[in-house]
Amino acid sequence: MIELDNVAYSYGGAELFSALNLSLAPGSFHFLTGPSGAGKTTLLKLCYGELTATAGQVRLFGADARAMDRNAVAHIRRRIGVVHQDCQFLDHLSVAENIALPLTVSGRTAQPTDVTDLLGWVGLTRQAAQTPPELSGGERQRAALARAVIMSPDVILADEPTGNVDAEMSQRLMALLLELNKMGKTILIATHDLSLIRTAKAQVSARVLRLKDRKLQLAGADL
Amino acid sequence: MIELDNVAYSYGGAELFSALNLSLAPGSFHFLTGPSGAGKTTLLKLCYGELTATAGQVRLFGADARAMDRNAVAHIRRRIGVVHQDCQFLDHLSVAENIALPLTVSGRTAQPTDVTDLLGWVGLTRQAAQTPPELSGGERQRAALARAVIMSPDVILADEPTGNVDAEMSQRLMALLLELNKMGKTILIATHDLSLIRTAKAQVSARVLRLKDRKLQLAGADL
Amino acid sequence: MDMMRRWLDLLAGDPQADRAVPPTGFTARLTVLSAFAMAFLAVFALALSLATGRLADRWSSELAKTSTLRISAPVGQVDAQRDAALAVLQTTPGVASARALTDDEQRALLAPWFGPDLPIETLPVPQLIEIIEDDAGFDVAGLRARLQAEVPGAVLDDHTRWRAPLVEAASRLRLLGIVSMILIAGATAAMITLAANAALAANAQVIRVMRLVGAQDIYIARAFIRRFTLRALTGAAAGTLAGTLAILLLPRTDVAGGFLTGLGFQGWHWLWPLIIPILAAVVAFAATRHAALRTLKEQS
Amino acid sequence: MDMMRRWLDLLAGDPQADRAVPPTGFTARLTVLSAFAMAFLAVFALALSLATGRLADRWSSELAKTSTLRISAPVGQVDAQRDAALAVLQTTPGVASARALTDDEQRALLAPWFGPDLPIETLPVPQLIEIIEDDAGFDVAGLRARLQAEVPGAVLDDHTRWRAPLVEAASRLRLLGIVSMILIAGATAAMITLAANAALAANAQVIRVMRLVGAQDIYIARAFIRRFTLRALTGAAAGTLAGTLAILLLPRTDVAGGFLTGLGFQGWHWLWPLIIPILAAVVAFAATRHAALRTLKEQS
Ligand SMILES: Nc1ncnc2c1ncn2[C@@H]1O[C@H](COP(=O)(O)OP(=O)(O)OP(=O)(O)O)[C@@H](O)[C@H]1O
Ligand SMILES: Nc1ncnc2c1ncn2[C@@H]1O[C@H](COP(=O)(O)OP(=O)(O)OP(=O)(O)O)[C@@H](O)[C@H]1O
Ligand SMILES: [Mg+2]
Ligand SMILES: [Mg+2]
Repeated sequence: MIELDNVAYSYGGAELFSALNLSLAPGSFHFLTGPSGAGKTTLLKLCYGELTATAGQVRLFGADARAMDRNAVAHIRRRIGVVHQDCQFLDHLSVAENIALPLTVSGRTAQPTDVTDLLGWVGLTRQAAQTPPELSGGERQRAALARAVIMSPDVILADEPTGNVDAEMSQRLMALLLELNKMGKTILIATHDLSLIRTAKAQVSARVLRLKDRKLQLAGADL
Repeated sequence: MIELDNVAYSYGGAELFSALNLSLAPGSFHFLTGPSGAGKTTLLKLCYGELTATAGQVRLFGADARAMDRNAVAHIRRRIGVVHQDCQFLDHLSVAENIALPLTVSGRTAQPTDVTDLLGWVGLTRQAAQTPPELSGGERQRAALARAVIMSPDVILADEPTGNVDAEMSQRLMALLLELNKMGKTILIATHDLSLIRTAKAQVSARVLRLKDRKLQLAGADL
Repeated sequence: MDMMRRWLDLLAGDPQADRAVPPTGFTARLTVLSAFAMAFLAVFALALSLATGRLADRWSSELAKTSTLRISAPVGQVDAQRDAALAVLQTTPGVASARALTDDEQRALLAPWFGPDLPIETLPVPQLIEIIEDDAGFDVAGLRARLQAEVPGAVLDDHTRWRAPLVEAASRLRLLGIVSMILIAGATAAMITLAANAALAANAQVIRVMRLVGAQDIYIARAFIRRFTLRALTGAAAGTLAGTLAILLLPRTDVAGGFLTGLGFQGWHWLWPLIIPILAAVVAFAATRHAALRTLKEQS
Repeated sequence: MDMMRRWLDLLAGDPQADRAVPPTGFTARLTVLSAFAMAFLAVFALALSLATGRLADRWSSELAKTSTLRISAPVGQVDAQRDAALAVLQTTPGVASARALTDDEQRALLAPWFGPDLPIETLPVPQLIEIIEDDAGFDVAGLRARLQAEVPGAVLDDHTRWRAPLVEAASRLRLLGIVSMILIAGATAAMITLAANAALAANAQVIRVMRLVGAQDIYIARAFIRRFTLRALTGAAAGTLAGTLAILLLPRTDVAGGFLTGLGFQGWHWLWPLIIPILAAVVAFAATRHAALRTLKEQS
């Protein structure tokens, strides 16, 4: 679904990483770890076309990301659900409307039941009518996850989706993602939470990648 | 330093908590845990005067928070360092300028060495000239912590200060906070990260409070 | 056709996209207010422009093309000299027509000075002859010479002294009106562009989120364009209405040498103000569209 | 004194606070442009207002306070009747002064109709007497009756027919000028307030952060106030300069019955435009201060 071929990226200064290869096969489950500032978020942004690689090739659903115009990127985004690290919402819309936003902008009408179900899953039923600034940190993260999956996208990229929720809730969110993976969705999660990775590995054959010192490596058995 | 006496708070709807008592003695070290949405952030906001209790009394440095006008609150804030959960910065200033901001607004000039030292501590020397949107999630959290401590405030309130950094870095930030505690600062940290609490308890006599089901309780030995 | 369809599309609007862009509060009111004020002023400038246009026409045609012949003669000889002068004038090349003013006309001309009941018949008041030139004009010196020979009591006053500054003044006034119109249109376009840009800059976060969830540029742009166009249209329509009403309430100044006679609109000129709101909407549409697409491009 | 000190304080400014508030890009340019356009128009409205003021003064004093007595009599009797009329007028209550026009004055009045070289001495042109009323005015009917008895050839023309509409027109024109000024000042204040509010709304996040680190309201407000005041001052100063230059370039229309004689400024009136930028700065200061403190209060 998403392939990175010999990719490098730099924000103008030194290269953040180079000669990086990654292939997300359909239905695969990946974790991405690495120290803060290693470039995990940057890597995810390359995967959903927000950034363009400074070298190498990124292929999204078979198409070269560099050759896409903004409309093509917009269409690709509808097939990729993204949980942004600093969850971004439209602050003037309700949580429910924010979660339904991907449907809205692609011209579909949100099925009320879909939204309600999803709100129940992430435990935001009571907060459905609040606006995002009226949510707690953890609630915002859950809303971001709900928004990422509402379109039932082929690929889900989640950047630190459980940094602000307690252990119990993070297991529950993990269960949701595992469920989606069983339905054939491709999933990539960037996280620092090793316990999250451990529980997941018990239930699915997840691959753990570590981004460190400009290189992406398969993490050993030390997890 | 900060005392909450029979405090209740509600955002208009049901009460988030009630009859809550808390006293932060000078030099004490507290952790605050609880499920997502329990009201931890709300409790911290009461402690630095951003919210006013709907019932009960909040005393900040001996003065009744309800009786303070906005200028008094501004002065109190200079004695309380706050790490906000969704780190808020001035996006048009550099990281170094943002960290020095509390000095700037209180009319003091930042000592370059202070800022440099602090940047070193939180590992942002290389990023000093970047603007906050150009930081990674973990880097932003570290900058927020640096800004909270630059005034050498009497009290430090940190809301989930390590949600986005790796285990190694979170130990390092913890070490900084422990150091400040040894210098006599009062510290309150809201966090979901139980391993963080565990390591801290090994080095300091920290009290762990759990906010759950509208009540604040001392956590048992199950941590 | 395509333009037409796009416009209709736009005005039909997409309530969903409209919801997605937050209400822009103060920028909105600022836009409506600017459009209102500018339209109001534009009505005045338009009226001034049309009035000076008319005035310049009148002055240049009436003054530049007419001369006066004045015949002072003893009472008995006036008629004879008048006929002689008219005969001379009829054979002068460059004279389109010439005619003696009637007693009533002369009395009207003199009324301000002698009162309405001047016994003009009994006074040896000079007989006036109005000469209308054709486009080419006549040879003033030649005519004077012929008249001196044939009509000794005639004095030719060809208004040359007055003509030049009046015509110049009229055309400069008309220029002033047109320049004001251009200034106002330019200032309005600049204001709306800046307001649209301010709204877009304030909504950088909204644009980022919309992009993140897969919204296309035109979807985002449309919400802004629609708003600003409607605002400019509304504000300008209200401003035009108010300006037109104000013009209606203006004193009908038929006084002061007829200078201001025409600051209202006349006849089909009343249709001119209708152009203002339409123009404002078109300007707003173009300005916002340009600003939106440029901002979206920059923020990519 | 306090106000003065606050102003100086403000203009000295705090570079640190200024840095803390991000540059407001489009809103800034919008403010400068609005101030410029409004000042430019204000100069015109001011000029119109002063000119119509002068005009109204002239019309109401010259026209309302003068009447004309016209004496038509056989050539030999004119002098005697003139003296008799003057004697009557001198004893009429309400007449401030009365004097016979000289031949030159009458010739000047008649020049437009009869040419400059009218042999007025040889013509039985009526003798004109200018009567200037005092504030109370005289009894027209009474005077007419007395004159009929003593000076049979005299006709009193008290300009009443002309007076009312002229004075009304002049005062309505002056009103128009003043209303435009008020409209422009109001629109400018509204625009600057809205622009300041837009800037404040767009900077809600900045205000939140500044608060979080312990900044006082006045510290935050000052950065905004300073900016908007300076912007309004700059824009208005430039606009006033441009407007004044444009007035200077206006045609000196001494034509058309002197209606526009005075659209320029005269004498110390040249100082009036200086008020415009100062007023704009004061308005901007007050508007921004109010907007800033209100927003800060609301966001607390
Ligand atoms: N827009 C930018 N301009 C310049 N440098 C940037 C920009 N964005 C990120 N960086 C730098 O690139 C590096 C990697 O950032 P990135 O956000 O990818 O890290 P990360 O692995 O996600 O870290 P974290 O775990 O803290 O979220 C950081 O050091 C950051 O300072
Ligand atoms: N401004 C607001 N208006 C209405 N409800 C609010 C507002 N802010 C917070 N809440 C609600 O109050 C509850 C407590 O919020 P708070 O941010 O204090 O939780 P928290 O304990 O910090 O959670 P987390 O661990 O997820 O950060 C949440 O359910 C939230 O939806
Ligand atoms: Mg990151
Ligand atoms: Mg919280």
